[in-house]
Amino acid sequence: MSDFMNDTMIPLAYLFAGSCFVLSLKWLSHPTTARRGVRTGEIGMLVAVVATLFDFRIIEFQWILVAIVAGSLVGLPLGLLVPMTAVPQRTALSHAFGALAAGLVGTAEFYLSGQGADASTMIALGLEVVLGFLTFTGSLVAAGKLQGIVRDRPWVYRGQNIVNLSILASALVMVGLLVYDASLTFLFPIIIGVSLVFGVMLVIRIGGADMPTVISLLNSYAGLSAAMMGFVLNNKLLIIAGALDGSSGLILSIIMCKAMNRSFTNVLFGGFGAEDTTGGAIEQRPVRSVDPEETAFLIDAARTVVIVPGYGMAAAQAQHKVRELADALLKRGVDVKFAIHPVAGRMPGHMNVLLAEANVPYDQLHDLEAINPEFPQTDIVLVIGANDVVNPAARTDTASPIYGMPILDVDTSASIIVVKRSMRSGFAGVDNELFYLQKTQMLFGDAKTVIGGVVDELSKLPAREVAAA
Amino acid sequence: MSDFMNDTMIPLAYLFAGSCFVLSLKWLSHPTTARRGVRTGEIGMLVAVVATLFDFRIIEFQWILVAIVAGSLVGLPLGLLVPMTAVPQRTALSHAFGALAAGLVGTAEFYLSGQGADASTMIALGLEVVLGFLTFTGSLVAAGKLQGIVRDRPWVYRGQNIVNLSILASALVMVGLLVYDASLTFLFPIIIGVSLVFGVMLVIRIGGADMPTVISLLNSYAGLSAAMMGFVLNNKLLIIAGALDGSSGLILSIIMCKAMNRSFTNVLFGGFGAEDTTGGAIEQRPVRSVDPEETAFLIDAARTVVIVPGYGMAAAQAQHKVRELADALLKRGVDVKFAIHPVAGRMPGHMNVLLAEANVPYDQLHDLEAINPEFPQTDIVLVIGANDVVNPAARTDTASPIYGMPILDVDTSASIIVVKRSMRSGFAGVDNELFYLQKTQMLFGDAKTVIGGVVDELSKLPAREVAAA
Amino acid sequence: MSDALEISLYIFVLSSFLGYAVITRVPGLLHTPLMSLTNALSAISIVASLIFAGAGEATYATILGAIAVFASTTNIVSGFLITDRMLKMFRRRERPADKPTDTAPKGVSA
Amino acid sequence: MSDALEISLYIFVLSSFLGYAVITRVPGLLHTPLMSLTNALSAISIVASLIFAGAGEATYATILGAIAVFASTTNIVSGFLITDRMLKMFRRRERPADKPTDTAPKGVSA
Ligand SMILES: NC(=O)c1ccc[n+]([C@@H]2O[C@H](COP(=O)([O-])OP(=O)(O)OC[C@H]3O[C@@H](n4cnc5c(N)ncnc54)[C@H](OP(=O)(O)O)[C@@H]3O)[C@@H](O)[C@H]2O)c1
Ligand SMILES: NC(=O)c1ccc[n+]([C@@H]2O[C@H](COP(=O)([O-])OP(=O)(O)OC[C@H]3O[C@@H](n4cnc5c(N)ncnc54)[C@H](OP(=O)(O)O)[C@@H]3O)[C@@H](O)[C@H]2O)c1
Repeated sequence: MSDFMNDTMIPLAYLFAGSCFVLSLKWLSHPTTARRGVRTGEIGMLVAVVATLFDFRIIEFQWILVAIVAGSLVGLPLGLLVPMTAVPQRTALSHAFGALAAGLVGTAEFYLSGQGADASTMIALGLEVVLGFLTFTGSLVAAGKLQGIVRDRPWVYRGQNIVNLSILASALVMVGLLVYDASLTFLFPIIIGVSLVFGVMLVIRIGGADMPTVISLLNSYAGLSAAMMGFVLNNKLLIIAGALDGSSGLILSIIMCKAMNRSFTNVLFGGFGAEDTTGGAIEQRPVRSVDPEETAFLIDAARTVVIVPGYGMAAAQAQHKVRELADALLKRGVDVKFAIHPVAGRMPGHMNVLLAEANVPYDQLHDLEAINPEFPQTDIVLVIGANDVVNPAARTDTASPIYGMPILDVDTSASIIVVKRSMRSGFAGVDNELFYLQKTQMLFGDAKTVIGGVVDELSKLPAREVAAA
Repeated sequence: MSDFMNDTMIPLAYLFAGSCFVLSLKWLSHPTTARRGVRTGEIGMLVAVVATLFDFRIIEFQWILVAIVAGSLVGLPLGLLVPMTAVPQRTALSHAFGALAAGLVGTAEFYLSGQGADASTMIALGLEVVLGFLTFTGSLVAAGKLQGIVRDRPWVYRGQNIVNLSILASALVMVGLLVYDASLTFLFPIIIGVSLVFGVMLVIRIGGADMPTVISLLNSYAGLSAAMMGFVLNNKLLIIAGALDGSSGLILSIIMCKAMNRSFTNVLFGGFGAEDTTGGAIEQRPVRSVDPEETAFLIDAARTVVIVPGYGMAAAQAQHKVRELADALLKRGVDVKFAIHPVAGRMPGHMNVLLAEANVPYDQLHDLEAINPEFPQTDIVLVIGANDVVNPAARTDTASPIYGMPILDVDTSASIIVVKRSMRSGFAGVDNELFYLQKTQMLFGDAKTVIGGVVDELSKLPAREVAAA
Repeated sequence: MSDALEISLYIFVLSSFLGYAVITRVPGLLHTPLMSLTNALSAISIVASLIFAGAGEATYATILGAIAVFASTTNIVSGFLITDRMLKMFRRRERPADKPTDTAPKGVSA
Repeated sequence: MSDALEISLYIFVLSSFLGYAVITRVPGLLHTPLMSLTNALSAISIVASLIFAGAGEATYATILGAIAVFASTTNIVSGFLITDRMLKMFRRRERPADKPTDTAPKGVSA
């Protein structure tokens, strides 16, 4: 029986689980099937865990029980209470957990049966441990930066890259030595320590606004580390899940880099965004500014309005007010669309989640390719806390750090209203010509407050005879 | 050396080949990358074959050499000289070859080491052989029917399905017995024989027009059989390639069944299309008919013309004339589009290949979803040898055998000209109300001849001042 | 090359291709849920941790395993929960969407 | 379940998913080339036939193997050749295609 369980049932259960994971991600390809995807993933996970509990090697359950209960107790609040705006931190944190698990298992494996291991296994084990522990500390720092616990500005000094790279190199060299002679066990703790340090070093030097890219990268490390664990333990399910996770992280970071027109090396070693919190010096050039009341008049008179949300909307938690505004306008017969830039905000899909949370139907959200051709026919573009993603310099100014980054061509529309608190620059730390255009007006203030104001003003206006939306 | 070759190089070469195959199919997802896909597949194949030649088990090469030379001599003409219209036959033939190879290898394996085999291996072996040999004869019959060697009309008698199924069952039972007791070797030749017979029985009873579906199905069988070979020989590359091939065949047949609104069982056991060569009795109801000259006048006067090619164009080899017609019209300022129904012709993508052969750029070809909304704005639809795919009964007549099959809504256009030789029905053997509409005119004759006529008439017409295409 | 390694390589390569194929199909709209879902899924490493935590081979192994189980469980629970929470929020507009395809004439398809 | 079987199952399942993922992305335009390409690829079974044809274990095995090599070679050669022949024929129009996207105003993107 137990034999049959271990030789047949468990492998089949794992295969089933692996298939569930693939389907789970496949169904995430559309909002209407996405939740089924989650269910499927849960089922796969459940089956795999239950099957494992029948593994003959498991003889005592008390620690398992304790760990699972404790884990659930921590996981529940993390899953249910974390606000949408804190999702980036949570993601970073869970990478830390996942990577830690991989690192610890690797450690246990090394001391238990590291001596017998052949070269390839030892290499996999080494990679698992190094990736695991560096991702652990790295993700913690990233989470800290996003949460504002660790200071946001990158911590940079000359020759830093050399230092970091040599730290990493030393870790890999030691792994090499272990492959050569597994009895050099004293090296193992050092490898762990060095990896932990490197994780901190790697992330501490990166600007807060680059965290999303870093997180995705750490995501793929975590996945890779889990896959390596699979190599060490010959566990195919781990390899499958790890590879899926790894490729996901990699693809997301590539998408982000593309959308920011940056290279990995630039993100990791560029110390980019060193300026972003300092921001560009307050501009002295004149700008035309409006107040919520005027804004209400203007947009109420428009036929077509496109709203461009950015990081500022997230920072101000203004999404609900923005939704109210959109609804009010729709009711008044104005055709309202949202234009979502792939890297608007601080996380891929950031704006989509926030607006979805505020009950904006996702078919009102249009991506860059879809919306750019429409700006020329747009009467008013309302830019809410977005800056870099609407900066024409990306098209025109070859000198600009964001040159070549695909942007929303709001400057091709009839007129623009920009909501932000000051003339300060965005994450890229570059000035934005858009604000000085004749057809641009600035609506200064905290996004939530001013948009709220605009909504109130709108409600005061007399109902206009409704044009076809 | 030879060890290293066999333990490391060959597995790596196979893994490389497998990856090449995946990429090869991935790149087939767009015409611009498709040829790169072919190259990649070729590289993978080459690497795998060369690596295999280093396998230590291979000690004599003369037979290999003979076989490869002979194979190439047969393959070259099959690849270079076969006309596009004969592609379906060629495909069927190559399935036969592939399946034969699988069956023979399975046979050799059985007699060499069948005794030692465990249950699962024996099952895989059995499936490999049964699928291999039934696909072999089945594909040969299919090829014969498509080539017109074997008579096209399905060969049906009462209780046929019971007979066929029991033949298949008997084969599987014998496999079961072998799993139970491998020493019953005398069963093996019987299994082969029965499988060969079943292949014939299965396909002989299916109408010629259903062959494409059958071919795709046999395609997936061939793939499955190759995958089973991989199971037997623990060859992962075979499993990968087999699975890719199998899923491809399966998906294509599903697409075809969907597009024909038929079920597998209906295709395999329905004896559908029994009528098609007999065709519906010649209709006595009046139709309005035109000659090439009038047709030339009419389409020359039109602003927008949509050409709907069907099996008849393929049968008449009229694609080049059709291209000439389209070019002439484009030159004269008429906006010409092609509407391609997923199952127009006798093979998925049939029309696309023929028109591509005739140098029609593929961005002039529009599929069902894309073109249907445009028919209401179309002045003239020119239906060339198509019938079922434009039969409104599929939308309206719940009684019709093709009811529910998605069709090209040509009847929503301003006027229709149908090119065919008679009032005979198409593959589905159902009458077509379209031909009797007030706005429909019939242009009787062989597609190649009459379209040629229309082109000549067009050239005689005075140049019209060109409207914007 | 050991069989084990060979097999692992095959699984890894195939899964990576598969990952690429399915994940490139996830629209930007769902990239945040994607992150949290893959997160939860990769916590499958719990199946390895369980063995160490329950094998009772050596105290340190048990402890390390238990911590790993704890960490993975947190990810599983929170990951699935928050993903579902996000997805619950994505909804279509009630009134017919104004997508180009829908505004274009449809023909008289029954 | 023997290890060999387990591994084969994993490879098979993963490859099938992969097949589904890549093949559903092939447009109807290319379904005929798809058929002939998968044809050529599945002729990889030649690597098994080669062993039988060259191992010199038993005459019948050699003969069967050789025939199998012959059959597979035919498929490889003809399959790749005809696929490429077809694909060579697919070409875009020289003059700018009149796709909806192209006719739609593009904004002043540099
Ligand atoms: N989404 C991603 O995955 C991702 C990843 C990495 C990097 N990034 C980068 O992040 C940037 C995103 O561009 P973005 O345009 O969305 O944001 P942004 O360029 O960072 O600009 C945000 C603007 O919002 C304003 N703002 C901040 N708090 C506000 C508040 N409470 N109320 C109103 N306005 C407020 C700020 O101006 P004031 O200070 O004057 O108010 C700032 O100029 C891009 O450079 C992108 O490359 C994104
Ligand atoms: N494409 C696939 O993969 C596939 C697979 C399986 C089944 N099918 C079936 O095949 C059918 C395809 O529909 P279809 O509309 O393309 O073809 P169809 O319905 O079979 O009609 C073809 C028409 O072309 C005419 N024709 C034949 N030879 C001709 C010639 N030399 N010159 C002019 N006209 C000629 C015939 O009428 P006359 O005899 O009066 O000339 C016939 O009515 C569908 O029913 C589909 O379900 C397709």
